[in-house]
Order: sequence, then structure tokens, then C-alpha cells
Amino acid sequence: MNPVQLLDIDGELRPHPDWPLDVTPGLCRDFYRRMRLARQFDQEAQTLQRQGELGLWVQSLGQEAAQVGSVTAMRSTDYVFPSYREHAAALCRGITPAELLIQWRGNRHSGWDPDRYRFHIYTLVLAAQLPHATGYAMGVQRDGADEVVLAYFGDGASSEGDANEAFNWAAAADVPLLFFCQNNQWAISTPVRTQMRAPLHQRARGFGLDAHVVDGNDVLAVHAVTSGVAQRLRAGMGPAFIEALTYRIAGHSTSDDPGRYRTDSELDSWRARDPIGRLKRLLDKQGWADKAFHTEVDEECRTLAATARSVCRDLPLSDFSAVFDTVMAEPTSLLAGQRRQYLEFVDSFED
Amino acid sequence: MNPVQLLDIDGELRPHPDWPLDVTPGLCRDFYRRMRLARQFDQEAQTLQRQGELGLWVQSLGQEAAQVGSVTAMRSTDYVFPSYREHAAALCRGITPAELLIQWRGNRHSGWDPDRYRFHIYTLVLAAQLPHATGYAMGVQRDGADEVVLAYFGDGASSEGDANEAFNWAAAADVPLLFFCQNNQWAISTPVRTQMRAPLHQRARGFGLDAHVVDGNDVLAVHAVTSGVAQRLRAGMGPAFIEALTYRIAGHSTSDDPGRYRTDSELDSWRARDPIGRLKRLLDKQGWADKAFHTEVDEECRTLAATARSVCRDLPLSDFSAVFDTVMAEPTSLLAGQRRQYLEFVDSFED
Amino acid sequence: MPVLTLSNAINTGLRRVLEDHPKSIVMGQDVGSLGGVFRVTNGLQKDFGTDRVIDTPLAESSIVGTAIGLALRGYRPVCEIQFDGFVYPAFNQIVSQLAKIRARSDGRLCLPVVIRIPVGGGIGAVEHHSESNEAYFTHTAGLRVVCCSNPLDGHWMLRQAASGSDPVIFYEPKRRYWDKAEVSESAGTERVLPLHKARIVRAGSDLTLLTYGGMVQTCLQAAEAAVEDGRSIEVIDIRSLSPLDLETITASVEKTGRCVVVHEAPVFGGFGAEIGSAVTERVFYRLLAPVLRVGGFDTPYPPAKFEDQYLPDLDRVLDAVDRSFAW
Amino acid sequence: MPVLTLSNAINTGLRRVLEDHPKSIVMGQDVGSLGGVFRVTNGLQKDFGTDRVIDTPLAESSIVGTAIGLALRGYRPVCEIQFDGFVYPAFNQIVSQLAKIRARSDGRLCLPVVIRIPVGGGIGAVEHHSESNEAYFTHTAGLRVVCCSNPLDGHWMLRQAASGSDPVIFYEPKRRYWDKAEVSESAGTERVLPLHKARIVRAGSDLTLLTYGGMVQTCLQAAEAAVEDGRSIEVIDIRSLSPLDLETITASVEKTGRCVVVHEAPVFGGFGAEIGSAVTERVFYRLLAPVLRVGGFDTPYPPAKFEDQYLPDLDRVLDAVDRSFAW
Ligand SMILES: Cc1ncc(C[n+]2csc(CCOP(=O)(O)OP(=O)(O)O)c2C)c(N)n1
Ligand SMILES: Cc1ncc(C[n+]2csc(CCOP(=O)(O)OP(=O)(O)O)c2C)c(N)n1
Ligand SMILES: [Mg+2]
Ligand SMILES: [Mg+2]
Repeated sequence: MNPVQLLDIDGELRPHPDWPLDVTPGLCRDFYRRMRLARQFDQEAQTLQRQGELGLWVQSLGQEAAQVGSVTAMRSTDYVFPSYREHAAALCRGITPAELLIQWRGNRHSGWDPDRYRFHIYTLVLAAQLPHATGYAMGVQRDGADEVVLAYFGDGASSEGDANEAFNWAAAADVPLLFFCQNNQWAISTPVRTQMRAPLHQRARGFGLDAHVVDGNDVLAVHAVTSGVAQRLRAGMGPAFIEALTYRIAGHSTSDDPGRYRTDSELDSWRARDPIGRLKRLLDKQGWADKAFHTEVDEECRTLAATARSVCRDLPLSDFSAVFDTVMAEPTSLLAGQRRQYLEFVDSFED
Repeated sequence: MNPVQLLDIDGELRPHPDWPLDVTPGLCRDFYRRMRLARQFDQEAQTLQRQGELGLWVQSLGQEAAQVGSVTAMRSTDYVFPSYREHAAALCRGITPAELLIQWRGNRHSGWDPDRYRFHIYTLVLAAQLPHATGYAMGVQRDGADEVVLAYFGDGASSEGDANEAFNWAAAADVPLLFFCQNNQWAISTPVRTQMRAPLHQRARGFGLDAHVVDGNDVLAVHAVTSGVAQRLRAGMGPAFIEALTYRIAGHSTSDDPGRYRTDSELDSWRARDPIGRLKRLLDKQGWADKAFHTEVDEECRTLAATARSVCRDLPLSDFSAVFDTVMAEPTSLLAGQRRQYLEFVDSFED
Repeated sequence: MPVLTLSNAINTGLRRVLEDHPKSIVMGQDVGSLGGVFRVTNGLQKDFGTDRVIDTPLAESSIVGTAIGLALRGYRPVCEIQFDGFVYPAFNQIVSQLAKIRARSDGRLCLPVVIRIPVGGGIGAVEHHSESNEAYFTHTAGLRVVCCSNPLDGHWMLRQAASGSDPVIFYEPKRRYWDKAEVSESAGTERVLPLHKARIVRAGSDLTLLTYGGMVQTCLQAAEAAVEDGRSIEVIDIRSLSPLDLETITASVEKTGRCVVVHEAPVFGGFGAEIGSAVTERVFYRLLAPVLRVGGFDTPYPPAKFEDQYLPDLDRVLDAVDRSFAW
Repeated sequence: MPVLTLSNAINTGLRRVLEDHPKSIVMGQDVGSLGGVFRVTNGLQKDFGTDRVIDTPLAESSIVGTAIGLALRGYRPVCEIQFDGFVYPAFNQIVSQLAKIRARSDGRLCLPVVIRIPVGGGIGAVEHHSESNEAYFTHTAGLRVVCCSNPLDGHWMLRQAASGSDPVIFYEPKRRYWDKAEVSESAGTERVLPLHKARIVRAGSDLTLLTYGGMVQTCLQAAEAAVEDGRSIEVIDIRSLSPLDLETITASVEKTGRCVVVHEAPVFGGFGAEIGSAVTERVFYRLLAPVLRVGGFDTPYPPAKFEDQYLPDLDRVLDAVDRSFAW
């Protein structure tokens, strides 16, 4: 199965019979803007980490098309389970820079109210969110709600038992869930060939999922396929799977040293397939974006970066004693006692 | 994909172009004898349980063809990882009735020396043996040994994370391992349709395994396919998977009450496909077995049953203090101390 | 008041939960038409339908994982793990997700999920079917861990657990499933304690026996037997392991000055260690002997024929009582 | 004697293991060309090849599961779990298989498997990367559980663990990876203790501080600081949590009469509970105060910015010391 592509790397449109998409200038400009903003934000966060303002950052650089193309294909009522690198998707859902950064600064374990954005908190234990998504979709199914659920994960995570249990369970239970794998070729230093013998979408089909593979650096293809698959899902045609072939241009995280395990030529070949450059070539060729648009986007990017930088330094840090309050919904004497003892202990130094 | 069948339920031979088998009278008589013995043993164990001589028994009734056909297709040097219902396979490997029964009487956790029979101890935690088999096969691969590994498991176990991790890992690592699923349609009260949406062999193919489906009540087909697949494996063609469609005629275990969840008509339809009856029809039609043979098999069965019965009652029970000795290879003061205290405590009552 | 077995008492508890909470769900392996291997869920699927009483695929990690997802969607799942020894595949989902999601989400998300686990030995089962693994969960912040010991508690504790807002590991001592007692299904009786409270099962003045689950009966028998030796033993059914009702426990040991903890689990690093340390910290000067622990030996659970030697019994409890008095 | 970081000392230990035991294998996520996220396996794949230093798929259950299979085939795997918080998917394989196969096979099968786990906090990491889960494994019969605290021990304990016949959970305090010390790679030095022995790191007469891993340094500092108050504190690095060297520990507390246990893990049901109970049982009449415990609070590990408040530090250790003396 060839990955679905609607826009080639030279910026030429390649309509696909199975995956129609009404490619309007407005749509393309919107995607371009969202991807530019995501990349700018990601770059700023990376810089903030290098300057000691964040403890860690995991870049989404290079995966903007996979995320923007997919999340914008869902309805805002559809609940999304991200992994931990879905900053571009999160921004599309309206999550703010402050909400996105606070976890990586180390002030909190998560930054936003998942109900508000219909976007779950990040899950760092690989694949653990996939059974959650399956269960959530069981709930949607029981509610008879007109919603579908989207779950992101990586190529590496697909080797975990939890991922495969979820593929199987979701298929068997026939729940309205769309698994979306960003196959970015690497799990830290481990290449996809170490993780698996057969392509992931083939495995997914084996479980009985409606599985597809798409050029993950082609935002139009990602959007078209995700929209189409979500529609089928909504029509009750059973759970689905999309494998988006993309690439993690940066290191795994700010702690990584990718030079140890991958070649420059591989990196270069993927840079040539960059999702933003490609869409820009389309906009340029078609004359769909004028100078004003570009100026506006540049300006928005600058503002976003500035915002990210300024909110980051002011991110609130609650008092440590708050840690005791979020463990259980119903208070326990153990935690109440420890909280009290902690405060007394701190007080004893203030005297 | 249709299940491979070489012998139909009326006892007619149906040669299969892809799976040649030299169907000799001797081969058929051998299979018949092994299956009869296995069934007799199983029946006797069931009776022993009913009479309180065993704590629990899990019958292999109805799955004799799947087990005998497959295990006899392996070389005696090929290591086998059973689940817990592979009594027919175990008997083929020479494991004795005493060794098979002792675990179910509650005297020990396992009965035989796995190295001696190249047959691992039973694993009761579902699917846990599949990563073991994968690792063992990694060892075979590293040794450059001319061996393959066979791992049994059930349809229910296939839903566990461990099973799917093993399918994936074995495929990715390209190890000489043959997964053999006895799909007996039920996991206790849970039917296969609750476990999965797509047939198992399809899932296995999705992982990149060389996967096949066979009529598991046709000992000739099971043997032919297992032999063929093992040969490919030995030739380095990558790990493989066989799904044998069979049926658990008895309850899940002596504690089960299958009337609560399945119909008589389903049971009847599978009884009609019984592996032993089917092979007997072949022997009868072809005149491949004379009265003397049948008398001899009947006699052997009686002897086996008698042996099972007599050894069962005499199964050795070591002193409890032996429990302390098998935990660690290198003694610890904790266990030595507990052993001593236990013996002192017991002694204190003897005064 | 009807007389029910523990198994039936929990069954009627589950029934009430399904009636009282329209979003509650019972799920697990074979909980449907079979009614569970111990028949605890008997008849529930027939009465509440397959949408609310779910036979799951054979995947413990996903039983807990999907229950979390259902809870995120507003449901209240009560999961069954078929046997104690099969909860480990779900350990990651329990420890990193179920227990932590509230803290990880800064208190925004709440997971009212109950995980029922038949626990412990005494029924002559095969390996992995007789384990006592409560210490793994009591050491896990974010979980409540409770263990019932009799039909009345089984019924009420289940209803309380399933009506709360936090995840609960709910242990059911399988050897007691067939024990019978009167069970009042109506609220308000003074015999019904809040979920986190320990219960003084037998009052006494000379020594406190602290225990839970299957060992409560054993300790009661030991206390009765000790009367002959002129010893008045107080027996406390801890009921809630986490949070632990140290108030009730401490008051008792303050009074008696002696304490023995009894559980089926191996002693080393077992829950008795926490009790021993916590009690000692609180009533140090009142203790006439160290808190002694009686439990399983530090080996894997042995073959069924050795259960009687492995599990604490009357003699081993009394031996510890003697040692305490002899200190 | 070369001066090595803990990370390098374990690296040279692994190197020696690979040299000394032709059947030994190093395996885990990213242990190959990357050399592990903490570089502990740096260069090993280059020198020993991909057959002996294996980058595995991302599946912890199968890392342990295949290691078991390799051990059954005669290999000696040393597995790496990337971070403490990611060992839980492997819990079932560790607890029901790795720990029990010897007993389940009546002593016929032997599993020389080492599971290396970078453990604990102090490096400002994100969630799941700073956990101390030793209590789960110390309560599991059939496992050895050890924790190194310095380069010399790291080197030798790893070699000892990988040369034994039993499964070993091998903890490496990640905040100490960059600590440096002299490491003798040749055997026979009297500074090298058997794997199961505790080490008296600092002699003292008034109170015993029992600890391990990342907290050894903290306790040493506390002992130094206490000198000012005229207190002579003995510090013991427990090193082997299971089996526990109660001989060394008891001798010390017999002498000092006071004891404080310090670990990073939450206190409730933590390993300190076992130490507290075990020590109290043995030296009851010598104790001048109950064994006190200092550890993490009973919450999930907090966000990085709160580590300093969450983890035991000099002040909290000294506070417990004060309380012990004030008893
Ligand atoms: C259960 C678990 N094991 C190990 C890790 C450590 N780890 C974090 S990210 C990562 C690689 C993930 O690769 P992939 O799933 O492809 O996602 P990507 O980082 O490429 O987006 C690893 C091994 C983890 N977070 N969780
Ligand atoms: C991890 C685990 N979960 C649950 C069980 C309880 N259990 C024992 S057998 C069984 C059904 C197994 O079905 P299948 O794999 O199809 O094998 P079969 O019994 O049909 O041979 C269950 C649920 C178990 N042994 N292990
Ligand atoms: Mg990846
Ligand atoms: Mg089955």
C-alpha cells in the first residue's frame, strides 16, 4: 500500500480518487499558518529549555502536518488522547502556550483542563493512553453520542502490549476510535526496523481495523484521509487506524544526542520533504498567499514566541502543600497529617 | 483463507496441493494410537479429580489432533513451550502420567524436567510463555543451532499484551519460533468473537509472521502444515504462526459449568467433527487397521488408565521444608532462618 | 434480614450499585453469562444487559485501562480481576495511571473505579490463584485498599467503594466466599462502618490481634482459644488497609500493650511491616513486647498440599501470642 | 586506581561481565549505538557486537520475558529498564515468572537475570522518571534486590549480580551517576563486600542511620552536621535490600539504641517499614526510641520544582534525629 499523497514535495497537487479534498486557498493558508505557528512555538520552547527556563522539551519539529492535518479533521467535540509530542495539535485545539509549557518547566504534571479543550493531558508512559481511549470510546458508544475519539501514539509505542491490546479490544468492541500513529521513524535511538517486521498499517488491518497509510508530511493528504476515515467511523463502520509517515527532525528531546545514531544524509532527505516548505511551494505556485498574508503570519509567529517567552517565566508555582490535596478526591487522615506536619516543619525554620 | 484440511469429517482423504503429506497406514495408526491414549489419560484424570484425587483438571478432550499432529511434526530436539492443556503433546514427548498429574494433585507446581523432554513446564499465567519462547529462540539463533521452538497458546490468551508483544518481537528479531494457537472457540465462558474482530491468523500475518490456518481436528492437516512450516522456519524463512481451529469438548476445567454459556447444538456440531472418530473412519474405510491393532490400542489405553490411577495415589509429597530450598539458587539467611524456625515450631508440637 | 454468603452479599451489593448509579458498569473476564468464576456477578448481565455488565477480552491491562477511559467519560466501572495472581499484567495501568491520574491532572480528573480481586489461599487452588499482594497497592499513593472479611462488610464496603470518588482496590478473601451471615441491605444500621474504619471484632484487654480478610476468622478462633490460658485478646479487623485507621488501632494497643499482626502474605516487606512500624512509632512506651508478625513464609505460594503449613493458622497465631507474653 | 563516575564504573563492570561470561548479554531500549540514556552502556555494542548488546523493541514486559527465555537457553542477560517508572509493564513477568520460575520448577530451572533500573529523583525529571519502587520487589520472594550508592560498589555489585545464579533487581541512583570515586577493577580488595552485605559507611555510637542509594550521601552529611550537636552517628549503607543484612544492622542498633531509616520512597508501606519492624523485633529492649522513618511523602512523585521539598534532605534527616534523641 502506497502512502496517500495529495501534495508532492515540489508543491504540486496530486488529487487522489479515493480521498477527495476541496483544496481551497483558504484551507491551505489556514494549514500553513497553523504549522508555522506550531513550529515557531516549538522552536521558542526549545530555546527556553536551552536557557534553563524549561527542564525538558520534546520537539514536534517536522511533524506539524501530521498533527495539524489530523486534529483539524475532527470535530471540536471529539475527544483527543495525545501522547506527549502533540504540541501542534494542542495549539489547534486552543491550548495556550502557558498551559503547554508549565509541565515542562516542572511546575505541574499537566497544564490544561482536558474537558475544556476535549484534549486529554499528555501521557508519558508509552501506549498507556490507548486503552484509555478505547474505554472512553466505549463510553461514547454507550452514550449513543455523535462523537469519535482520536488517539495519538508513536512508532515505538506500538511495540508495547498496551498498544496491541487496545487495537484488538477496540476492534472487537467496535468502538468509535481512530488510532493515529505518527511514525517518525525513530523511538529515541531505535529505528522502526528494530520495532517491527511489517508496516504498522498492515498490522492494524490484521486486527480488523480500517487501516490506512498516509504521507505524514503532506498536510492535505493527512487531512483528507483523517476526514474520510472519521466520517466512516461516524457512520458506524468500525474503528480505524492511520499511519502517518513523518520524521522527527530534532532529537528525541533536549536530552538526546541524535548524532550518535542517525546520519546527516537521512536527516537531509527528510528535510527536503518538510511539510511547511512543501505547502509554501503550493501557495507560491498558485499565488494563493500574498505578501500581506506572509507578513501577518510572520507577525503572529513573533507574537506567539514573545508570549511563550514571557508567560514561561511567570508560570505560577503553587505551594508544595498543594501536592497533598490532589492525590485523593476524599481526604485521608494520612495525607492531612503529612500536610500538617510538612507545614509545621517549614514553620519551624521560620522562627 | 480456508482452513487446510486433508481428511474430511467422513474420513475421506482430501490431498492439498500446498501441503503434501505421505499418508501411510503406519502414520495414521500412530496418530490414532497417540490420540486414543491421550483421550484415555485425560478421561482418567478427569475421573480422578471427580473422586477427589486431583485438586483440578483441565481436559484436552477434543484437541488431540491439534496437539498430536503438531508436536510430532517437530524434532525431539526442538524445545516446546506449552500452555497448560497440552497433555496430549506432553505424552507424545514421553512425559509420564505421574509427571503430568503431580501438579494437579497439588503436590508440586510442575512435574517434569523440561530439559529432559525439551518440553517446558506448564505456564498458567496466560501468554506469559510467549515472550519466554521468543527469548529462547533468540538464544537458538545466537547459538546457530539447527533447532526451532514451538509455543502453544489459546484463543483467549491471544488478547493479552504479552502475546502480541511476542508476535511482534519474534517477527522483528526474525527468530526460529513457531506460534501455535489452539483456537478452541472459548476462553472459559468467553467466545472468540468477544476476544477479536478478525481471525487470528490474519492478525499474525499483520505482524509479518508466516501465518496459516488449519482444521485443528484433522490430525493429518495439522501434521502436514506444521511439518511444512517448521521446514520453512528451519530454512531461515522467518517466524511462523499456525491457528488450529478446534473445540474444547469438556468444560474449561473441573470447576467450570459450561452449560451456563454454550448450547448443546454447538457442542453436538463439534462432536461430529471429532478428531479421533474421523481418523477411525479413515482407518476403517481403507482397511488400515485390523482387529489386532484395535485390541492392542484398547489394551494400551486400559494400561495407561490403570497406571495413571495407581501412580496418582502414590505421588510423592516432599516435606514442607523443601519449599524453602527451591526459592533461590544461593541460600539466604532469611530463608534458612524461616526453614529452621518452621522445623522448630513443628518439633515443639511433637514433644 | 436475609442470610447470605459473602459471594451473594457482594452480588447484591453490585446489584444495588447498578441500580443506584445509572453510570455504573460491571466488567471483567467471564462476569456475564457465567456470572464470574466465583459467581459473584451471577445474574447481573441478565438483569442489566450487556452494555452495563461486560464480558471483556482476556487482557487485564486493558480491563483497568478501559475502565479508566470509561471513568474519564463519566462512568463508574467496577472491574473484576479473576484471581489475585492475574492482576500483575494490569500493574502499570493501576500504579501509573489509575492511582496517579488525579495527581497528574492536578486534581481535575477523578477516577471512581473499583477493582475487585478475589484474594488469598485456603481453597486448594493451583499456582497464581492464592496470592496476597496487598502490600504492592498499599504502598501506592492514590489508591484506597480495602479487604472485607464477612458478608455484611462485603455488601456494604462494596457499595461504599463503588459510590466514592477515588480508585479502590477491593479485596475479597476467596476462602470466605461461602461463609454465611445476616446482611441488612438497608442503610443506617449501626453495624455499618464508614469504609475507612477498622472494626473491633472482639474486645479484649491483654493483647491486640490486628488482621484482615481471610485471617479474621483464624484470629477470632485464636482469641477464643487463648481464653483458656486466661488471656483476653482484642481482635481488630482492619478492613481498610489504606488509609489505615490508626486511631482505632492505636487506642487498642495503648490499652493492651501487646500487638500481633496476622496476614496471609509473606512477612518480609508485607503490610504487617507498616503496621508494626506505625504502631511502634505511636505507642512506643506502652509496648510490653515488639509488634510481632505472623504471615506466609517468604517463598512463592506453595503447592496446594502445603497450604496448611504455609498459611498462618491457630497454632502459629497462638505461638506469636505466647512469644509476645513471654517477652 | 582510575577515578570513575558511577555511570562509568557500571559501564566498566558490564564490560567485564561481557568479557568474563561468554553467555552474558546486555539488552534494553537504546543500549546500543546511543549507549543508554545515561550512557551506562556506552561503547559496549561497538565492542561486543549486536548479538551480545541488543537494542530491543519498546516493550518492557518482553524485555524481561525474552531475558527469561534467553536464561532458559543458558544465557545470562543483563537488562536495562530505561527509567524506574517504566518497569511496571514488566511487573507480571518479574513477579510471576522471573521470581517464581525456580520455585515453580522445583528448583530445576535457574534464572541468572539482572534487571538494571536507574532509580529515584533529584535530577529534575518529568513524571514517571524519579520513582523509588523497591518495596514492590523486596516483598517479592525469589528476587534479590540491591542498590548501589557509589562508583566502587556500582562496579563490583554489578559484576557480582551478573555472576550469580539468581534474578537480581539492580538499582542505580540516577542522581549519583555523575559522582566520582576511585574504582579498583581487580578483585580481592578488602573494600569489596559480598553482594548481600551492608556497609558501615561511617562509625558512630549514638544513633544509627540506615539508608541506601541516593540517600547515603545525604545521611553522611547529616551525620557530619550532627557532630556539632555532639552526636556520634553511625551511617549504614544497606546495599542489599533483599536479602537484608540484619546482622550488621542489628549489631549497630544494639550499640547505639537509636535508629532512623531514610529512603526516597513514600513511607507508607515502604521498605523502611520492614526495617523498622525487623529491627524492633530484634533489639526491642535496647531501643531508646522507636525506629523513625524519613522518606518521600505519600503522594505520587511531585513535579520537578517540588523535588527539594519532597525528598528527604539534611534538615528532614536531622529533624528525625532530633526527634529520636528527644523521645
Ligand atoms: C513504557 C515506557 N517505556 C519507556 C519510555 C521511555 N521513552 C520515552 S519516549 C521513548 C521513545 C518513544 O518513541 P515513539 O513511540 O516512536 O514516539 P516519539 O518519541 O518518536 O514521538 C522512550 C523509549 C516511556 N516513556 N514509557
Ligand atoms: C493472565 C491471566 N488471566 C486470567 C487467567 C484465568 N484463566 C485461566 S484459563 C482462562 C481462559 C483461557 O482461554 P484460552 O487462552 O482460549 O485457553 P483454553 O483454556 O481455551 O485452552 C482464563 C481467563 C489466567 N490464567 N491468566
Ligand atoms: Mg517515533
Ligand atoms: Mg480457548
